[in-house]
Amino acid sequence: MSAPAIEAVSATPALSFRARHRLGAFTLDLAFDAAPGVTALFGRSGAGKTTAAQALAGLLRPDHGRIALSGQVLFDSETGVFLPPHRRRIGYVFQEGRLFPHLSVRRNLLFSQRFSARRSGDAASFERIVALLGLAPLLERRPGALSGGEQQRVAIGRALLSRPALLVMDEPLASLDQARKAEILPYLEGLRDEIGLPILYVSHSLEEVSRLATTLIAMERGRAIRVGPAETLLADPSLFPLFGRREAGVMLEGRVAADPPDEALRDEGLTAIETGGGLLYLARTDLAPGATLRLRVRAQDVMIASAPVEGLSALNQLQATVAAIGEGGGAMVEVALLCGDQRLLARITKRSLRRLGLSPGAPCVAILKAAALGRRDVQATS
Amino acid sequence: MSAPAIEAVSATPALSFRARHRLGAFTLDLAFDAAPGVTALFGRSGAGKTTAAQALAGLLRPDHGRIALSGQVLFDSETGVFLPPHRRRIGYVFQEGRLFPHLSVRRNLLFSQRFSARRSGDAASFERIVALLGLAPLLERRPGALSGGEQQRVAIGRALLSRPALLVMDEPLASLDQARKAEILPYLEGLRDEIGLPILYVSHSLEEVSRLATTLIAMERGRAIRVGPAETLLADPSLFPLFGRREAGVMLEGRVAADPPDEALRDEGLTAIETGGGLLYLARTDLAPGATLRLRVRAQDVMIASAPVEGLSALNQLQATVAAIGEGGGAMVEVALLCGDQRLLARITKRSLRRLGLSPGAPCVAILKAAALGRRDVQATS
Amino acid sequence: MFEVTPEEWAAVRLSLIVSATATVASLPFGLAAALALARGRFWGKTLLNGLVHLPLILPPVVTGYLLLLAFGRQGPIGAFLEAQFGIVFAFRWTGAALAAAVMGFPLMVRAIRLSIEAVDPKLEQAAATLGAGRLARFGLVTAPMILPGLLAGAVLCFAKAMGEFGATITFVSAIPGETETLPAAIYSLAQTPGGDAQALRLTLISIALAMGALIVSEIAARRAQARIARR
Amino acid sequence: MFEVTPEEWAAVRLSLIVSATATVASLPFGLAAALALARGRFWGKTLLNGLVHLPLILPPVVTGYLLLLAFGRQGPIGAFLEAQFGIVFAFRWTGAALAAAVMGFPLMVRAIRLSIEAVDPKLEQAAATLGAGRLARFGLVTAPMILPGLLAGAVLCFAKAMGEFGATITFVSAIPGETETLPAAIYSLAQTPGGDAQALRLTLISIALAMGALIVSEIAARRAQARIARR
Amino acid sequence: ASAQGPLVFAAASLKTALDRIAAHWRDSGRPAPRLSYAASSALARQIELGAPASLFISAHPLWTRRLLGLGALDAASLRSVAGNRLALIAAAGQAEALPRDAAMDETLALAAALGPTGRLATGRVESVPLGIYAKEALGALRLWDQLRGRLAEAQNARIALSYVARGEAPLGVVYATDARLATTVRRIGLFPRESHRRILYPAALTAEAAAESEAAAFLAHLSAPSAEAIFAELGFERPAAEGDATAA
Ligand SMILES: Nc1ncnc2c1ncn2[C@@H]1O[C@H](COP(=O)(O)OP(=O)(O)OP(=O)(O)O)[C@@H](O)[C@H]1O
Ligand SMILES: Nc1ncnc2c1ncn2[C@@H]1O[C@H](COP(=O)(O)OP(=O)(O)OP(=O)(O)O)[C@@H](O)[C@H]1O
Ligand SMILES: [Mg+2]
Ligand SMILES: [Mg+2]
Repeated sequence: MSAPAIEAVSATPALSFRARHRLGAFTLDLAFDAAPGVTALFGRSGAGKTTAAQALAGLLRPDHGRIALSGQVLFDSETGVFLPPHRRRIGYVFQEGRLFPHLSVRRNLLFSQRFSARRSGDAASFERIVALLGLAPLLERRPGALSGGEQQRVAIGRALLSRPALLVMDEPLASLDQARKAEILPYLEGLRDEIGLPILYVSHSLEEVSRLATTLIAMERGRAIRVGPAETLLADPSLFPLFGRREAGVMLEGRVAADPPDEALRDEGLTAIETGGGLLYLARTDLAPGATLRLRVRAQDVMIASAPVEGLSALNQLQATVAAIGEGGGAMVEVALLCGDQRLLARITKRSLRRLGLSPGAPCVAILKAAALGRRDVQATS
Repeated sequence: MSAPAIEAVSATPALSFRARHRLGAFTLDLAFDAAPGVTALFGRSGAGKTTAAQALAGLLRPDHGRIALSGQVLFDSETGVFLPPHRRRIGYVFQEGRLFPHLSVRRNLLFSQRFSARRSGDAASFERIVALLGLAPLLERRPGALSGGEQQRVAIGRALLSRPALLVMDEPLASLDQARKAEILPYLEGLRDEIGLPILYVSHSLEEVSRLATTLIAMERGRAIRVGPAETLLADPSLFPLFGRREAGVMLEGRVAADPPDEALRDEGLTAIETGGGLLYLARTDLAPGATLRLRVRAQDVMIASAPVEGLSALNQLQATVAAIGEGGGAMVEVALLCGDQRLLARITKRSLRRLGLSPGAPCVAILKAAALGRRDVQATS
Repeated sequence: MFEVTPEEWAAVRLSLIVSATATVASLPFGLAAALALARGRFWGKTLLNGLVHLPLILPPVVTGYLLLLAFGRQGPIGAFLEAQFGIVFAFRWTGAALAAAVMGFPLMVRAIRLSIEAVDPKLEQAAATLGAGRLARFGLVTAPMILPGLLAGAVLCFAKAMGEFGATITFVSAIPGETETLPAAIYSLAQTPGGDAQALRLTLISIALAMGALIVSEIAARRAQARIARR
Repeated sequence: MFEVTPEEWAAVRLSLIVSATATVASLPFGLAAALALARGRFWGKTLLNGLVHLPLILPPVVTGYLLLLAFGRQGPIGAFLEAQFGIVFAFRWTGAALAAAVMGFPLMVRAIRLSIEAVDPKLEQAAATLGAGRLARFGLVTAPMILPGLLAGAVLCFAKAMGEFGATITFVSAIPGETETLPAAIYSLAQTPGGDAQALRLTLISIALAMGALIVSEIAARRAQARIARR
Repeated sequence: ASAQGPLVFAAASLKTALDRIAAHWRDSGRPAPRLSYAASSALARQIELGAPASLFISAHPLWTRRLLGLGALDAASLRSVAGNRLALIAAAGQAEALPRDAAMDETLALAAALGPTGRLATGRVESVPLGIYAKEALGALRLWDQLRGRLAEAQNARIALSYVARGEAPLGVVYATDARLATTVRRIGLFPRESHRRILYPAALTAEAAAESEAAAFLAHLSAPSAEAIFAELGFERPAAEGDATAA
């Protein structure tokens, strides 16, 4: 089995996955260990994400391999172990709803209740999830009479309410509107951070992945081309073509400043973050002082100045030195900066590069707007 | 019927749609006239987009209303006219693939060929579309054995090959990867601009909508809350909540400078665009001199400086004056700028607003990065 | 012409009891057979399939005779059942029910089987991921989905039972009040000159009854269908 | 014991011809009826439904007698057909085919109907948006999807035809070489002292034939099923 | 079809005999008749509704009489081709109480011999010829009352016989001709001739075929010595010469 170089993953993997399976001309040949948290499968259409997810859930029995979830072996072609899907306690949000047409939305949501008290969602969480997904008006309806997005929401709720040991979500938010996504994503973060529920997350949206993923698996033609911690891979230029240049960037580690540099800050709805590279200002105030967090900074949101700039609306200006200058055709170049111990990526025109006379080692100032650091780019760590 | 104030739409609407229809508790009550080009239905899940699309295609017969496509009446509850779907020549990409399970991908794609020579796609366009959608390796397969995205692509191809008089696309790209979207969107633009094929486009992605839409219809609970030219509505702050703040912005009209201001430009892969507000630089060279185009500028990509800034990697600096300052809570504020005859929106922190001492009428400089003006933000007009 | 003799009433009552019993009693077996044929992968599946269809292929008289050989007092199965459980088919209404059930079996199985084959296995997969085991999946997903098929199978079996005659009369003869079902009565009337009018009357009665069952089943089926209808 | 007399061969050949004819000839009608019952919304639908089931409900003898009354030389329909098109059913093999078709009709219709009801109307909608009219939609989408049901219906009808006897012998008697089908021959043999061995032989033959048909249909059905199978 | 012989509708219970006679007839160089066997009732109705039959041979005068009344048969040609007797039989090892060749009179303790659950097999007493004769005979011997409700009425003589042969019914009243053939049954005795109407197999040309020489010839042949020999060999009786074929 082709196990790609696996970059530093926590000692005891929450999920250890090795599977080879042929489907006609396609062959899934995937091996990875995932840290606790959200493992994102990322790859182009037809890469094998759903196939992998189904192998994990036991909906498909691989020709070869071994799958273990936090110690328990779910499948092993050697020993012939194959735990049937209904004993795996893996909740699955299917790419296509797969709701039960003969049951009302309510009964769809409560379907799993019948099976073992431990799994059944209690009233509280039922109300909570119905509210989260805006299903209240739909409870007595039949899936056949729901809109695409409504069906998707019911499917999500059904899986969440089954109180799974692991959650598989196959493009769960694809057909939902921005506002709804903005409501659901924090909830998923909650599952990840508070309950510590492991999630296998399939998505084409780098926004979702970069926000949720702990481990990222980049797939291509059934194989993992890269497996590793999300922040590492998301900052890896060699993967930018897969992500789309727009989203390329780095993750900054930081902590909310205990004592704000100036008192006006809070009133103006800003929070100061101490990073290895200096202070950054976020346009939000709901972060507890001292809390550590990860900031996603897109290369294209970073500007470079030769010296600190006065009278500019961009608040965040960090002293930096040019670490490296990427090459490649086109008008743009990625410039790697070092702000203290933090790497930053900036995407600028070659013209600016020339004008500013930037070269490795040269001191400069990295400028980024608070506006560019949206809510979705910030995630709490612990 | 509640016909909302319809903002300046071309005299002879390509599509005139008025329909009222009850579905259980939901009532579609939609009326709009659409200019030729792409009409985008935008709205939250359950707003009634699919219902409206089905009414247009004749898959659903509204209780009341009148639907006419470039003069021809498709439906009129008064006169009892109801043109059956197969006579409307409306290609439909369904939210869920709806491929024919018993036919190979090839036969799915060529299904429409049987019906009237005029509709059938000729070999050339078949090859073209198969290539565009990357279906070549799938042609002999059955839909049941395709991945979600592959099915979606086949569904798109099938509709395109039916040579429709109008194309309805219901979240066609939802389950596709960025790269694939980036390939398909230009093709759709081509249909819109070269062939002039009218398209009713349903999507939750403001990226797609802002790029394709000529007319935009914002829906809520079965009604149109706004109908109008895309550029107008996309720049309308009152709709930002619907779009999501990140995407808020304006459209800039411009034309490719006939004689580049400096000869180095091309070599550096840049193109100068003349806008009402001055020169802008784009990181691409494939635009014909003199070509007119529309540029989408996100408010959060625009910075404000009190004076022109030297030694900054941001190339585009436009002289402007503050037109208006938005209010509302939070740390951020939208500032409307006037660059010549062009409106621009900037999203900055209140702190910067104070620091720069900006007030209506105050002169300033609008700064935006070339990197922020991605390919997807530029569209040719004619 | 519409006064009905006690004997006739007896026949009507008997036919109803026999048909109902045959239908209800054979449903579980029909369901099992249909499941095996639709989903099963086992040796001798073809054989089972053939066996199920046999009563259709054989002339009813032959079926009846074979039943007599097997389930008669002297027949291996019949003797066994009588010895072990005191169940007797020969010349009893139970025998008539058995014959009717056997004759209706192929129809019932096929109807159920068709609807099982129409169920999307993906739904059972979904149920599995929600913790539903084999049985739960069947009971909560498959069964409700195939309800229309079950009803169709039941009504076919019932109708067949109401009309069955060849096998029944051969197996358990036609003992008034015990095994003389409506069709048997009709047949014997049709065999006697001048019995036509009476035969016609009984025929109409049996038609009326079967139609009633039919309509009920249709309504039930429409309900079930509506519940699982896609938008 | 396995030499087969010419008369027996005649009966075998006849039964095959009759059954095949009955099946093929009734398919279009069965399909039409199934469509009407599954999709149609018209007055008297219940009536049609009842009519279709009638041969199941009536004792075959009665069905045969009604056929004799309607399609006999002197029967209204029979006389008309003979006068207009020179088609004669009475005491011809065509009559046997008619009887078999009528008896098999309810089974065929139900099978087809069930599979029609299982077809997702959304697919026909999709076909419509691609320019397919009513007919094209049926031919290119519905028909292929219900192929398994059509096959099931056909095989049920064929099997039934191979076994049908009551209605046939009542309608067209049992004229050797003309209307004496296998089951009729078996019946009369079963009636004659010492005819059992021969009856058994013929029974085995008819079973073998029907099984053959069954297996063929199963294979075809599996193919068709596989083609429309969801992943 | 000239090559073909006449179409004969005959009661199924005559199959063995008629097949042999027809074969003999063919061997004698005459066009072989086509014999269609079914229940007398079915055949009669078909003739009534214009079946192209030339000759009708019934198992019981009932239907013959009806057809005569309708003028569907040629009365002049009516004759009985054979006669038969009723036999009381017992299943092997059952109803031992009844000795072989017991006196066939009211002393027969049939009900007792049947035991608590046993039944007496015969044809359906309302419609099947065998049953009709049996009811008369049992009535005449005043055994009917004790047997009412203890019968197993089959839809034809053969099945009645097989009930006893299979031991499903301890006793049976069947045709003597059938009783002879069943090896596994014990014949207790023949019912007295006078206990029931004579069992005759009436034959007659159909009205259309009245002038048909081949049919008439075959009908005549049925009474020819060669035919009578076959009937006799199978246990049938010579019919009364006089033509009371349908006598009440
Ligand atoms: N039954 C099958 N027979 C043959 N090939 C199959 C079968 N099922 C899936 N495949 C192929 O396997 C590949 C992976 O399928 P899969 O559904 O895992 O892709 P995916 O990564 O989920 O894509 P998407 O993002 O479009 O859902 C696809 O190319 C598909 O065509
Ligand atoms: N048959 C029906 N009976 C009752 N309500 C229905 C029926 N069909 C649709 N609806 C309701 O109509 C509303 C609009 O449905 P529609 O599919 O048009 O939404 P949509 O805008 O396409 O949403 P999405 O973006 O999720 O696809 C939904 O709230 C849905 O619940
Ligand atoms: Mg997938
Ligand atoms: Mg929709």
